[in-house]
Amino acid sequence: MIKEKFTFAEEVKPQAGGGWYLVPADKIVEVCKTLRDDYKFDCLSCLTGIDLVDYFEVVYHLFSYSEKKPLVLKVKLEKQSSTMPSVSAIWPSANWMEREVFDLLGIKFENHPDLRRIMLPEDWAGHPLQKSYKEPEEYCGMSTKR
Amino acid sequence: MIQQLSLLFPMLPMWLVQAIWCGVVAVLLLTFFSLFAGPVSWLERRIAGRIMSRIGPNRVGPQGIIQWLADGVKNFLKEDLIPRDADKILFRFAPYPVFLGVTLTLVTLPFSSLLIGADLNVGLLYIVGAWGLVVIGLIAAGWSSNNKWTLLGGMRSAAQMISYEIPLVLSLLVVVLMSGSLSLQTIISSQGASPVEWFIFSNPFAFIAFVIFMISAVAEGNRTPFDLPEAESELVAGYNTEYSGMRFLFFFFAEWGNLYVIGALAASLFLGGWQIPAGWRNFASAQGPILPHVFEVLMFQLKTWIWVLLIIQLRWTLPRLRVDQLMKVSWKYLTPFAFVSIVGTGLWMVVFPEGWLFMKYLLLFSMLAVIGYFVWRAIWQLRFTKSKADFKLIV
Amino acid sequence: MLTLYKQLPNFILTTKLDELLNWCRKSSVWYMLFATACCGIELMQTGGPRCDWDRFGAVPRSTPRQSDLMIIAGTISYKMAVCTRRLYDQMPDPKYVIAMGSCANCGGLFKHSYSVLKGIDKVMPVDIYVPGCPPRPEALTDGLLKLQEKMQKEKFLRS
Amino acid sequence: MIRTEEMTISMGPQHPATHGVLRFIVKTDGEVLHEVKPDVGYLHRSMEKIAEKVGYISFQPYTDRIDYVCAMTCNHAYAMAVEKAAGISAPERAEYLRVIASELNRISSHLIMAGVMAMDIGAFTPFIHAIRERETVNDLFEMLCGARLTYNYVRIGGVSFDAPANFKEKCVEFLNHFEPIIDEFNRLISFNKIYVERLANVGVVSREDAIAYNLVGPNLRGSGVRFDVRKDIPYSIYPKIDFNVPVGIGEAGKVGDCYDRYMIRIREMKESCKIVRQALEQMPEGEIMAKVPRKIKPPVTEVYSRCESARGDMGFYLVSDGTDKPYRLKIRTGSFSAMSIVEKIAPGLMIADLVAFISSLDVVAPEVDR
Repeated sequence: MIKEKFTFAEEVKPQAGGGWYLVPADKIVEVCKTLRDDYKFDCLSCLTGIDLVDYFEVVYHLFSYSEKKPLVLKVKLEKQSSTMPSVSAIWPSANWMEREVFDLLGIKFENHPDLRRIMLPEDWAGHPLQKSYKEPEEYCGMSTKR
Repeated sequence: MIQQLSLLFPMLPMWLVQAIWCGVVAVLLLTFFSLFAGPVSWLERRIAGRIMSRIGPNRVGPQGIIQWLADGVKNFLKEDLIPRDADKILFRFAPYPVFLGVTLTLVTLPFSSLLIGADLNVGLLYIVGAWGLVVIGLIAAGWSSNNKWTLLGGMRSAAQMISYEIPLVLSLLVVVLMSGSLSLQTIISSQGASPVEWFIFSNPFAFIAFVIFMISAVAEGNRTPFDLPEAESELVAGYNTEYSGMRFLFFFFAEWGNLYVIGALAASLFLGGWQIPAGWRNFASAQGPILPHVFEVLMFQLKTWIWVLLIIQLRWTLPRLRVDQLMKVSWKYLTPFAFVSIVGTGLWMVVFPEGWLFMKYLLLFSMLAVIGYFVWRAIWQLRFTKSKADFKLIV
Repeated sequence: MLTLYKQLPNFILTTKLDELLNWCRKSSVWYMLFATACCGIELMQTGGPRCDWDRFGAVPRSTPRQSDLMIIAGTISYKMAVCTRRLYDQMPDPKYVIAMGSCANCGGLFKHSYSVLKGIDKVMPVDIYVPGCPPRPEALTDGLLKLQEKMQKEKFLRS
Repeated sequence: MIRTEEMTISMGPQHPATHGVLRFIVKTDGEVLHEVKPDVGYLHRSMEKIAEKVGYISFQPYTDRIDYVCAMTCNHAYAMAVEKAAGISAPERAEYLRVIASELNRISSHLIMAGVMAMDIGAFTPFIHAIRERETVNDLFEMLCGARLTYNYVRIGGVSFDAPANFKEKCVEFLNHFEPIIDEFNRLISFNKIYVERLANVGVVSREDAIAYNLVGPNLRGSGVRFDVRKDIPYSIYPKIDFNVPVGIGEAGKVGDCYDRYMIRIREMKESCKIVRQALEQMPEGEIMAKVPRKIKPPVTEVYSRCESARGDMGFYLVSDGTDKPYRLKIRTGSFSAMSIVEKIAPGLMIADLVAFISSLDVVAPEVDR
């Protein structure tokens, strides 16, 4: 169904596991809004990012409570810009999840109401879930080695 | 008493004798007070332990009975900490009004027909006034600590104690109405030894007044259904969050001292105080002059301790009210009912100047029925818990 | 009498008094209601019916001002370590620390983690280490008894 | 002229009512809250990065620590995710043991919740009673796997130990003992007038909010949504077992208030007893561990597996790149989203209500931060 509606969405079906739709970053808000309003995907159960060395992937796990059906969306994101629109206006639950992705992976979300670090202290350097992350020697005078 | 003393020491001036006498009484009362507050804190922990199927302190002394002593000494040895940003003078001052407010009430508590610090003719008024000092200390503690939790605790205690003072005083007025006096000894002497002669059973409105008195007294003492000022899960420790060591101990003392004051007031105002049956009195008087007083003291303690234990049990059973509910209870229920009971008692005294024996017995038996149900239920629950809760898994 | 007193070694009096005071202190260890992670549940169980720390006179206090003992129950992240040190500073002397569980001892399982402090002794002095992940309530109780032994041996007056 | 001023209070990280190390930056006018900003991350232990470092099998013990109050279901959820990715299927007896362990742990977790809830409302005794019952559940777990809190019992491909010989009798004995205890607990606190008044109509989460904020598990059902992963996306042996899913009906106030969320947990304990009884009855003999290679290397794939933990739908999103270490493991937990709704619901409540609201959401700090 999503295939007919959004011609730009690319359906990916790997050999094992479920498939997903690849959506361009600038279209994600539009797609999500339609999915929520017309296809009853009323819940964003998981939003996360993956650092694939060359690029980021942002993964949306949607769920429809009325039809009890999941749907996976993915967005490819270039490392240079690493900025994409936020869906927190569509699902409020995205607010914290996007903050977490920003905190741990460094992906910036535009139009996010409150994009701050959530897990790590404000003065933390770097985004630890990036594959290139190196642990600092000390934090606030506390050595990180044992 | 003072006259006799000045006869004993004729060389001393009158004012010095009076001062010495006051000092002796004060020391006696304070000793009694601390000897009550300490062990009762141990007792409370043991009772709490029993209620929670734990044991409670039992390592310090036989069955842990001097636990309170260790607690006291330890707190005495702790660093006396005053937060940097606190209002230092007020911070140091705050525990004393709390302590004083509770101890001053002891002066007019009649332990027997003779044992009383001072039988003031405005005794009841004095007690209410002295008790009011507590709230000053609590607000001062809350304000001076310069901590938002303590501030909230202090404000809560102010709101709570001032609003509960009203139903408390109104319910006391019922007693004043019936006895025609503010002096505690007169109030007790106008009651009798047998339960039907107590004020609590004299008419239904007095009974209501007693219930109101108990509820608002528990609220005045900051005990659990109303322990909002120090609500542990909400305000960390409320007004005493920043207090440590000895200063904290003063609050600690006052809390348990309050318990005794509540019990003693309930016993003397509504339950006949130290009155003992005439038969006992005759028997005791035949043995000597001391024994009647011993009996009286024991009777008074018995009545007091029943309420102390009841309040302890309440604390470990009930959850806490919210602030608005607390205010609602006071202003919407207790205060109007207290007025009703005053008017009702007045009318009752006009209609039945000699009292109505049937109603007295009816109230007595309904009270006994409530107590009986309580005991039965407690026993039932104990049996249930024994059969079901003593579950042992041998692994 | 005075000569007899002078003949006595001059530390006897303070030693006896020390013992008494130490006995009082050790019999009333109030610990702070503070738990960070998994060990917190075992700490609750320790206060529960089976172990019942109340027997030893140890009761939880929710404010650091009134507590003598801080039990670091669980993992301390760097973000938390700053607050933990502050809590420690808020406690009045004499104060003690029990590091409960591997995380508080040395980082434990989370030695691979980028955000976990590898041992609470990096930010505050620790008196008793209780190993385990998490330690059983019995082990923690043993820790308390060891702490009491330590308190009893201290020279409180002469320090 | 009386002028009131907003007061900013930092509630936590060490506060008796914040269940570990949550922190709320609270703006209040007296007792009434104007704004509540949860500040989490005080227990961020970087589980997801650790998973990338230690590999599939070694990560199993860490799953205990994600949600230590209900560790079995975390074990189970992770094992399910890896099994799904690697194409392993656990033997039937192992599945039964997993379900028994999970449900017993659900009981102990809900006991903690109910007890802590009562403690936050001001009654200390029910908490200790709950702890007492939890000890007996812990004894059962000790029989099963030797641990009391962090079990590491459910492994990839099965369970680590078979049930001892007298486990079934002990378990039934426990259930016979425990079911009346729930009633006793209810008599003690659940139907207490003050308790009901404190919880009813407080922190009402509407059905729409609950879904939009992605509340899961008992919190979602408290708002009247009949959704349980065990029923609606069945896994393990749950399809073979008959049980009910309690849903909030607003018995004391509005649907979705704190009391509803509390009572759902009480009812779920009874349902869990039912499930354990049935599972014990049906449990077959046989193997407890499938053939699992020493180094699990799932093919290049990604799975998202969901499991009903005590705090609701627990999701493991696993991306594998064909090596023995996960490329990315995202742990989606119920408490994380439950915390995010505090900001929405809390304004207008009182401080005492906030405490009740947080504990009714049953938030466990490490599950928020991971």
